[in-house]
This record gives sequence, structure tokens and C-alpha cells, in this order.
Amino acid sequence: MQVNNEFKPTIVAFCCNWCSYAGADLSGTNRLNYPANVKIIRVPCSCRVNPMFILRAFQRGADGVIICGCHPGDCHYTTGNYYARRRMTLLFSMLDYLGIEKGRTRVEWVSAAEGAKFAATMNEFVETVTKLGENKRLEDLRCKN
Amino acid sequence: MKQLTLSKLNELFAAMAAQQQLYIPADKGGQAQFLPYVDGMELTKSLNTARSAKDLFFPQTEDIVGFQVQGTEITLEETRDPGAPFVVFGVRACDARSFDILDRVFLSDPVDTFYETRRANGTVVTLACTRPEETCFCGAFGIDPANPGGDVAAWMAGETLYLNANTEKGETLLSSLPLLSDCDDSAVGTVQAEIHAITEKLPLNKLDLTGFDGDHLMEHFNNPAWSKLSESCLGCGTCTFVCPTCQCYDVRDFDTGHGVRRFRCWDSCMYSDFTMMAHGTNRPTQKERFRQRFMHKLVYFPSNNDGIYGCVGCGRCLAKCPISMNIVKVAKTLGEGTK
Amino acid sequence: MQELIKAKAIELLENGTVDRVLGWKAGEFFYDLTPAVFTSREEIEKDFVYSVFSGANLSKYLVKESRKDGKVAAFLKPCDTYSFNQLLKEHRIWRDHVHVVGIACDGMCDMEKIRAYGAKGVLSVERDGDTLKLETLYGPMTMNKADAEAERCICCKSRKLVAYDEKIGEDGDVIENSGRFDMVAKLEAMTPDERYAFWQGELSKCIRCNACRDVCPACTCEKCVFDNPKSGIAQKAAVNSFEESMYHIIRAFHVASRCTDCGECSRVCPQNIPLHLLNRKFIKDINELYGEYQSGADLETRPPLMNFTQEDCEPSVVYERGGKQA
Amino acid sequence: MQRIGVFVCWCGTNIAATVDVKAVAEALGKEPGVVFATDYQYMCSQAGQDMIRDAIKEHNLGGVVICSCSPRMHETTFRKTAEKAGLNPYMVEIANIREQCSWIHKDMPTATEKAVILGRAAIAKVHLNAPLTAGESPVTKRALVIGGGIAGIQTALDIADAGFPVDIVEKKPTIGGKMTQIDKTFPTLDCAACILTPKMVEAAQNENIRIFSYSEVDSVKGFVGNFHATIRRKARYVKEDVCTGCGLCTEKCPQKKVPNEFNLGLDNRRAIYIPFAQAVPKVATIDPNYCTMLKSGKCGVCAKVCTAGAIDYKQKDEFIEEDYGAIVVATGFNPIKLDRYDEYAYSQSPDVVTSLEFERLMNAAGPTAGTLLRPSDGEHPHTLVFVQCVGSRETRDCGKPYCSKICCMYTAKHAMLCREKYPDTEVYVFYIDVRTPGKNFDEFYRRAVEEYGVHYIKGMVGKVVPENGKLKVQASDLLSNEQIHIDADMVILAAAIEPDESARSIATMLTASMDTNDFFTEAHPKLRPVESPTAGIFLSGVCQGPKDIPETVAQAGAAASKVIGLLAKDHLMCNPCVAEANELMCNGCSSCEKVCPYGAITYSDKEFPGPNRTRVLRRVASVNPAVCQGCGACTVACPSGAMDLKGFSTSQIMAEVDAICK
Repeated sequence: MQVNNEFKPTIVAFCCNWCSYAGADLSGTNRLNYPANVKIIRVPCSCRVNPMFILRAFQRGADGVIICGCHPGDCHYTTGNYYARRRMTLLFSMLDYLGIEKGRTRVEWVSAAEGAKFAATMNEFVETVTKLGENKRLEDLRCKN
Repeated sequence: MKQLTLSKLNELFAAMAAQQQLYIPADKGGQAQFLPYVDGMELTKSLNTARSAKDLFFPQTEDIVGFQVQGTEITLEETRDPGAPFVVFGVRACDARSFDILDRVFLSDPVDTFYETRRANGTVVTLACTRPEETCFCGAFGIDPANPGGDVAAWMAGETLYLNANTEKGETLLSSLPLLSDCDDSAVGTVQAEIHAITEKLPLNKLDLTGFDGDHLMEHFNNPAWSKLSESCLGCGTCTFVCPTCQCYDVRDFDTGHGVRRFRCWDSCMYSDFTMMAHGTNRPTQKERFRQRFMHKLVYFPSNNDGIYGCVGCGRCLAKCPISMNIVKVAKTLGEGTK
Repeated sequence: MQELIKAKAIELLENGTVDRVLGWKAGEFFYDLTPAVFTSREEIEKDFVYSVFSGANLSKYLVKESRKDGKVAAFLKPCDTYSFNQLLKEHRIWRDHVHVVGIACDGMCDMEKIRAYGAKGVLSVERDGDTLKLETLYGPMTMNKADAEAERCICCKSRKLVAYDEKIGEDGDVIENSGRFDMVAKLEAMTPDERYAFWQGELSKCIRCNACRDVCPACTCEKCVFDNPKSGIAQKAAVNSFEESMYHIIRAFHVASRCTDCGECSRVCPQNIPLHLLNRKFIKDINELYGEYQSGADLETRPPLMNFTQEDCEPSVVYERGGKQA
Repeated sequence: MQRIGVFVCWCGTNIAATVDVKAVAEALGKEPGVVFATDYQYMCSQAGQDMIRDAIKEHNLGGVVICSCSPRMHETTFRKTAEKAGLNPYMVEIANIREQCSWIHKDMPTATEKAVILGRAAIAKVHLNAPLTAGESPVTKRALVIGGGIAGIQTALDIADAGFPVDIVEKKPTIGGKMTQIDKTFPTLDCAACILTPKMVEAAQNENIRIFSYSEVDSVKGFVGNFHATIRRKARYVKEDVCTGCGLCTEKCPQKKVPNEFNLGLDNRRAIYIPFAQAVPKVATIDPNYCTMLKSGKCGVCAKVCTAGAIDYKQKDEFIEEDYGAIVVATGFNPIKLDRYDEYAYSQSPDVVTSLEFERLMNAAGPTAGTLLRPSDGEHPHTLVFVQCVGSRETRDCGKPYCSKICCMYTAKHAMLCREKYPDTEVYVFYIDVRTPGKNFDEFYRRAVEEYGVHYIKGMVGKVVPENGKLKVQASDLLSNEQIHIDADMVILAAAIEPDESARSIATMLTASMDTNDFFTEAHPKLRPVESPTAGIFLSGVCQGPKDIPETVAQAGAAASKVIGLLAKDHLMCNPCVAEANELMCNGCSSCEKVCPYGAITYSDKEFPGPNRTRVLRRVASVNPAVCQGCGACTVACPSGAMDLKGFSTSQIMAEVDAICK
């Protein structure tokens, strides 16, 4: 597969307020770099992430969507990320089943203390999605310029 | 009258397609549908397409206009597809009639220019039905499947295709196709007789429509049978969307992020949010919605359109309704009431 | 069988057990039966039909029917009883207003399959054991019932009645190895490109008539997100391939772990899209990842998407399992 | 459409150095609905806040977007600013252009472009914000303290002193915790028992304090101000209110071979026992694992000798239900198990002991009555080797990555006490570093070295081998870079400390978060160190992180003052960002209820207007806004979208998605 060096994917990261958003803040505090194409949306908990949001992001031009939450067992709301884990597992499996590239969606557990992991995860994810290229299979041409 | 041996059908298609866009009914995904012709594409063996030929003149969705938004600046954008001449081959008599009905709606004042453009661009080549299905009842509306109309009418008899131009547009098309040869219409007459022999046997073809007119409007409207007829209706849009004559649409805006695409898309009077207004809907239950659809086809439309019914008897809704409720059952039940 | 059922319906009406009977009503042909409510012996004797074309799942009608005064008798086939249970679990049916008569079923026929078999202008059919004798406009023909059976019946998951007040005929058992996931597995084994091509081909046929949703016993929302302009995803038409995918993914997700696999969605699809393959994918994944689960089998077990264990697999399992890579 | 004001903060150079703030303000000023956009050096300063306030009034703003640092930092600040200007505080959105932009990007055009997009997302969201009003919930004026060590006791005493009832739940038969086992405390060397036991008695006698000893918290439901706990009082087979604590039973019990946990198994106790003389409550407890009567029904000696008739072999666990406004976790710690540190021969030789065991061997109330004797043969030891950081600061899996904080000081104490009491001993301490940050700590350590002649050797002990009654210690001296061999009589291991094993299940019960080491996390590491992120849960003592006694007591007092502050209120403002069910769309399917972790959703049958002027009865969900914590699990479980989350509504999040992706 050819890697287009010019291609800068649009990445939407849903981060739970309590762990991952704080982890993202920490990676900022520690000046740990990750690509600017990652934009974070703060949600109270990973379980707030509706599959609709993910599809919506792809429709509007996202090339990758990542959901970050507290580590299983550490959810601020005790159980939220357990539900998110099942929902996202099934959703991702369905997307794969429809032939949509697996690499475009991801779930990662990032605690408030894992600034380094947040940055590393984003770097890795951006790399994966860059390799996959532009999202074509879930695009909505109306939303392109 | 022109003729062509059927073995050369694909040559004919290729010749047509060379001049303009050609659509033929072909099989895809397990069903027949009108598809843009590509080399080697086979004409379907099915009697009719799953969706009607209406799609080619009144597509399910089409952009009307666009707005570009930049900051607080809004600019208007023309999104209209100028269109190009095209031929649709293999339209059945029922669908051909449906264009008359759609014309009455879209070409009367105010004229729907999107539809008008497509009608002007399109040449309709019809095809007589050699093997009607049990669900066919076009005869009830005075349609003759052996005499399918259109710009050009076509018949298949044995190994030969016969074509006859009915309009100037049809004449132009046929005369531009040198591989057709002239012939007389005796073979067509035989085929027509064969078709009529079958239509005689069609169980629904003699559907009695007496009393379905403006004079009995309130009688039908207030018929208590509507409750029973509509009780198991799911409120889906299957009948509407496979119907060649349903012409209701909704105008919607799609926010693209950079602006707005204003488009129209088919709507169904069976939907609970059909013609929703500020106060809600004036057809609060499925009974009213169901009644609307059939009253429109069988009573309102003919009473406003010289007795032409809003149904062509193609039988698609009979085959496709998830609960097998359909216009024939409705007409029969209501008809009993007026007798 | 039909006679027993009709007799039962009349009996229940006349002895005052119920006020109404939900069943299938005869149509113009032998196959176009319409779900209907019967209130008198005359109606039942004249129009009630139970045949291999009584495929429509009546359980969803009970959402509305059970809310009316009095009691309604419903004739439910084994797979319908799963839907019925699931609706009870979700508090959609008022149980004490319903008298369920479970009826045995040995597989329903699908008119589309008979037509696809080559029968044109079919006027009548007669069942003789395992064969069907057809009378058509173009002469008589015979076919095996098996060839006319609906897709969902060929790989029937269960012939067991899981909910009933009384039953007619002997129901069967849950069918292990029904083969209902074979096609899903076949798709899983394809490359992503092949799968994408398959689904684009199928989903592009969608005309967004909503029949799959409107017939689905798991879709009983007061207002569907796709009809609600405030949801942000409401559309009246599948404008492009994104909208088609969106609609079907979200719909399948909404019924995931609630869908009983009754197959109505595929039965009613006017475009013959194999929608059950979406639902079955979720069911297969749930079975494989979270343990066997059949929704509607009972009233107690928590649906897997409303449940979890601390040891659940991570979503990354998707990257590791199934399917060839491109 | 709202009238929106955008305020871009420079944060000094923190933002302005990598983001062109003027360009951001200019670009966002052109967004639909934005009527005012500006930038300023420090938006959070008084002058910055005044600027926001004035702009809200002057431009009649309906929504405010602040592009600044993380909302976790100043969201509350800016909400208050808006409120002061008469705007609903929830009409404020923050675009995080510092932590998530200027600090991670180096290139100005890139960072500026991203800042504009983040600003747009916030603008898109604020367009859909609705004014939210916090509801109120009443406060139950009673506190629960889980754990009865010095942390729990001090917290309880302070809360009780303020006039609020408080319950202590202690899983052991007596309160007092680890401090009861300690001999002397550093750096003052005063006797632990002498300062602790009066507090224990004070707690027992305080009218506002109830002590549930030998009890555990079974379940906790509810939320801040309104917790409902079930406390399991384990059967001790002795009627607590009848037993006089005379101790006769503990002398007569024929089952003598029970390892005495109070002395860490260094001696034995009876099957019926009082942990130690100053136990509170001073009541006997039967150990069901050893009591012959309970196991085989034959014996009954204790019942015969008890003149008060306090023995009840048929006692069952008792459950107490109580409401609380606040809960303090004071679950304390334990030294780690040393079974994975076999190089120190802990399991091979009784003369290798942990520091806590050493405390017991030095303690007048201990197994040796305060005389230091080798556990193996009861001989007086001459050479003692102390090993520090056993399991602490350990990068391997078997230990703990953190510093246990107290070991340096107590080892100095042990070494010093040893040398003081037994000048004939040689005392070696192996250390990685000696950490003595604390008042009088370094002086104390220096005294040990300089005045008491303790040999401090920088280096780790590699191996301890029991041989011919001696412990051969092989170590290295990192300063002189030499291998050292010492024949020791005793080796004392400064084992790392870890949170009590009950902490995790308690955290789950309380929905309080923990770090990877099972220490409870605080709401803010610097600014809210005694509160858990879960409202109404407070942290006291080592359960939050290693600390010594004065720090524990200080934190206990701090936690108590937070509890008092909470209980002093009659009502609490609830989080207004809670779920809400749209009754018109709800179909009553119970999906949301099944995933709600707080039981905040209930159902009722309600009549609604139906078509054609009919009335229809429908089952619909409703959310108790005081119980809902706003996680949003229900919003996804709900297929119809009837359930939405205020402040993070579906339309708001989608608007953000749109703004980011376009």
C-alpha cells in the first residue's frame, strides 16, 4: 500500500472526563507531542459514546475515531466502561463485517496518570489511519468540499 | 413497423447506448431493475422491475438547490443536473400509463421543471407483456398489456422483436437505428391475441371499479370498513415506493458542514410524519393515513382528472406489501359497500 | 391443523375467555394472508387461515392489542413466542390481556422463493406432504416444499414454544447446529473488500421504506430515531451509500441483544436485502464473545448489551479475529 | 441562535507562544452567532474575568466560549464569572487550547489552525447549550467512617466534636489499627500506646460516636448526602453489651494453639480472645475457625466460666441499615507479603522478621515482654541487619513501584532503640537512600548514626542464608564498591506497605476510583487531597497513600473538616448535568434502568394524550436528578433517544463532531 505523505487524517477522539481527558491534559502538561489532527471531544464517560457519534464522524469526514476511557474497573461511574467495551466491540465487529477497515476505529483505556500512553496511543493511531488513507467506505460525498 | 431478430438484441442496445444513455431492465442483486446499459448486459426474464420506471423521471432523491456557508456569509448554489437525452427500454404498459398520471401532476401548473426536463430528455420504449402474472390487473384501468404505448412500443414474438413508433420522438429514435428493418404488423397481431388470451384468465383483471368517483366520495370516506382494512397496516412505505404513480415528496435540508443541500425525496402518506405541521398531523392514526392513500388513488385522483385512476394495476404492491394488504382488497371491500 | 386452530379460536371467543382473536385472514390468493383481528364465529369460519403462508409474526400486534379493553387470543408459532417473550421482558405487552395459543410449525413457505423457482402466475397451491402442487396461468407444476421454504425456516433455530397459555399440536425442541450462522461465517471468511462489495451491493438496493423496522418486534419505539428530526440522523430516504449503511448499522445495533432472529425483516424487504445477516452477525458475536444467548428464550436473563463481566474481551479482539486481511 | 462571545486566553506565553491568539479570535469572530471575540493575557485573572463579565452585559451574550486551559482547571471559575454577569453558568464552554494544543504542538500555523477548530467545536456546542439549574437534595447529618485505626478514630472524633453523629466500622474485634502494634513513634520516641489508647477510649465514650467493631460494610447505595449503608456485624459469639471484658474465658479456653495475629503470629492465643489489654471495645471474641464448640459442638468451657452469661454460640451475623451524608475511607494498610522475596530467607528462618514483627519483639506488651530475643532460640542477638526498601521502589513485578515513606524513619528508630537498650549490639542498616523529609527527621537519623553508632551502608542485600544458627548476609557497599559479608543474628526487613486488601471492594462499592496500586485517588492531587472524586467520599490515612502518623492525623482532621462542612449544609446542590427522559418518546422498555449504576431510573404508568382525543396509558422512565451522576450509559442503551444527558446531549456532541470534521 502506498503511503501518501501529504495525507493528514482527521481523527476524532472521544475522551472520558475523569481518566482519559485528564490523561490527555497530562500529556499536554508534560509537553508530549502528538499530531494536531487529533481533536478531542470530552464526554462524561466512555459509555456516553453512541455508535451514532462514530458514524457521524465518519460521515462528516473523519478518517479515524478513537474512544478513550478509564481502565476497566476504574470507571468513575463504576461500570460505564464495561458497557462501552461491549458496545464498541460489537460495533467494531459489525463495521469490519461490512468491510470497513478495522484500523479506523479503536478503544484505548487511558488513566489520568497515563499522559505518556495517551500521546503514544495517538501517535500510533494516527500512523495506522494515515496508512489506511482517506476514509472512503463510510464517507458522505455531500460533506466533502 | 420495424423488426429485429432477437439474437441481435444486444447490438440494438449497443447502438442505442452509443447515441444516448440507455436503461434496460436487468437482473441485479436477485431482482430486476432499470440499469444503465453496459456491454453484454442481459434483458431480465422477469415480467417487471421491482421498482417502477418512475425512478428515471422522478428519482427517489434529487438536489434542488445548495447554500454555501462561510462564517456568516451565505451564497446560493445551483445544483440542478442539466440532464441529457436518454432511452428507457422495456417499460411495461402499466408503467407507461403511470407517466400519464405523473404528467398530470408534475406538468400541470406550476410545472415541475426537474420532472419536465427528464420527460423531455427521455424516450420510452415499451414492451408488451407476453407472460402476465396473477397479480396483474392493469385491465381494470383500461390498459392493454398487448398494446403498451410509449414513444416506441415493442413486442417479442418468437425470435423477433417488433418495434413501432408512436410519437415523433420514437420515430426519430427508430430511424436512427439502421440495423432495424421494416416489416408488417401481422406477427404482432398474433402475439397480441395470445396476450389477450392470458389476460382473460387473470383473476384480478376484471376488478369492478364502479362507484369509485367523485359522486361517492363521502360514502367511501366514511365507510366503516377502513378500520378493519387498516388495522394491520405497519405504516411502512413499501407500497408507496414501489408504486409507479405515487408522487409525494418532501423537501429537506442537509447540513453538510460547509453549507446546506436542499433536496427532495419521496415521502409516503403512510408515514406518521407525512405533512407534519406545527400543530402536529391531521391524520393522527394509521387508519386516516391508509385511507388517504387509497382514497387518493381510487376517488380523489379520478374525480379531479377526468376519471383517470391513480393506479395502473402493475401489482407491485400486491407482491410486496409485508402484510398483503393492497388496493385490490380495498377496492373490493369498499365496492361491496357501494353496491 | 387449520381446523383445530379455527375451532380453538371459536371456542375461546364463545366461552368468554377472550373478546378478540388475532390470526391470519384469507386474501385474494392462497398466499396473501393478512394479520387480522376476528370477533365472531362467522368471520373465523369464513376467513381465518393457518397455512404454510401464515408467516407473519403476530406478536408485535399485541403491543397495541393488549392495551385495549378485554382480552385477545393470539396464535403464535414457536419463533413468534420468542418475540412475544422479548416484548414482555421489555414491558411492551400487557400479559393479562393476552391469551397465547402456541401452535406447532414445520416451516413456512415464501412466495418469493416459489416465484424464483420459476413459477409464474401461480393461482393455487395444494400441499401434499413434502410436495407442493401448483396451478399456474401457464399450466400446473410441482415442487418440493423444502424448495419453497423461507430462508429463516430452513435454518430454524427452535421449534419450541417458549410462551403459551395453551398449545395446539406438539412443539419441538431448540435446534442445535441450525446452520443459521453459516452465511455469516462465509462472509466473515471473505476479505474486507469482498465483504464491502457484498454489502454495498445489498444495501444500495435499500429504498428506505422502513418495512424492516416497522415489522420488527424489537422496534417498538414510540418514535424511531430515524423519524425524529431532533435525533440528527433522521432521513426519509437513503440518499447515498452512507445513509444506507448508517440506517442499517444503527438499526441492527439498536436491536442487538434484543433481536430474537425471527427473520421478519428479511421476509418483508421489498428489495430482498438479507437483513437478517446483520442481526445474526451480532447474535453470533454475542454468542462467541459473551456466551450463548437467545433473546426471548426467557424473561429473566439480562440482554448481553445491558450486562458485562469484568473479564470481557477487549474491543481489540476485532482486530485479531475473523476474516482475511486485505 | 445564541449571541456568543469568544475569549481567547494567552495564558502568558503558555498559549500565545505557539498559538496566534489574535488570529484565533479573529477567525472565531466570523463564526455564525459570534458577536464578540477578543483575546487577553490571563482570562482567569480578575481583570480577565471582569472583561468577560462586562462583555456579557454589554453585548447581551447568551453563550460564552473561552479558549484557554483545560476545563478541568478553570471551568468552574468561568462559570462563576458568567453567573455574576447574570448568565446561566452552564452557557459557558471551554475550548482546551493549552493542554490539548499549545503545549503539544510546536509549529504555530498548525497549533493555530487546531485552536480555531477546537474553538469552533465549542461554539457549535454552546449554540445548543441550555440554561441548567442545579436541583437540591437533603443531607443526612451522619457520617460513616470505614476503618478504626488512628485515621478513622481521629476523623470520627473531630466530626463528633462538631456535633454530628458518626459511626466507625472496624473489621477487627477492636479499634486502634496498626498503631496499637507499634512500640514507640519516631522522631520523639514517645510510646504509641500511651498516645493512642486515650483516643480509643475517648472515641468509645463520645456520645456522638458508635463503634461497630468486628463489622464490615456490606453495601453502600445512594449518593452524596444520601448514602444508605448496610453494615454486617459479624457474629463474635459473645454478647457485646453483656461481656465485662474480665478475660477469664480467655484464660480457661482449652484451645491454646491459635496464632496470635496481634503479635503477628509470634506467639499464640486462645480460641476466645481479647486482642490486647487496652482493646476497645474490651469484649471477648470467639474465633470460629478454632473454637471446638463451634466446630464440633463439644466444649463450652467459656460459657461455663462466664459469670455474666455473655457467651452465645448461636449468635448470627447481624445487619444494620443506616443512612449517612458522608463516608470516610480509612482502611489503612498492611506490610506486603514477603513470599516473593525468598532471597532474604524470610520463610526459612524465624530470625528474619519484618519491621512490624520487630516492633512486637521490642514492645513491653509483646511476646517477649519487651526484651529483644531471637525468635528461633530466645537468645539475645548481637548482630542485627536492617534491610530497607524490601518491596518498595521496586521496578520488578513482585514489589511496589512507590516509596513506602515510613521505613527510613522507623528503621532509624529501631536501630537507635536497639543500640540504646543493648549497647552490646552491632546494628547495620542497608539502604538505597535515606529519606528524611519531615520535621526533626534528619536530626533523628543523624543521631542514630552519630550518637548511637548505627552502621548505615548504602547498598542492597543480595542474599541472606541461614547457616549454623547464623544468618549469613551477603551485601554490597556501593560507596566503597566492596562485597560485604555479615554473620547476623537477626535480619529485619522493612517491608513495603500496601493498601488493605479490603480497599478494592470498598472502592467498588463506593464507586470511588483507585490508582493501579489500589490507593484511593484524590479529587485533585494538590487542591483536594482528602476527597475522592466521588462526591461525599473522603479519604483519611494510608488508604490514599503512604504516610506517617502525624500526616495521617493531619489528613484525618482535614477529612473531618470536609465532612463537617458537608454535614453542616441542609441541602446540597446537585450536578445539573444529569440524564433526562423525554416521556413522549419513552416506550418503557427498561433498557436504561438495566445499565444505570445508581438505580436513578424508575418507571411509572402515566396517561398521555393519544390520537383523536383519547388517553393512552404508557410506562415511562423518569430520572431522579439527585441520584443520577450523569455518566450517560442510559443514553446509549435507549434506542429511541428518549434518554438524553443535559450538558452532554446527543445534539451537542454531534455538533462538536461536525465542527471538528468539517
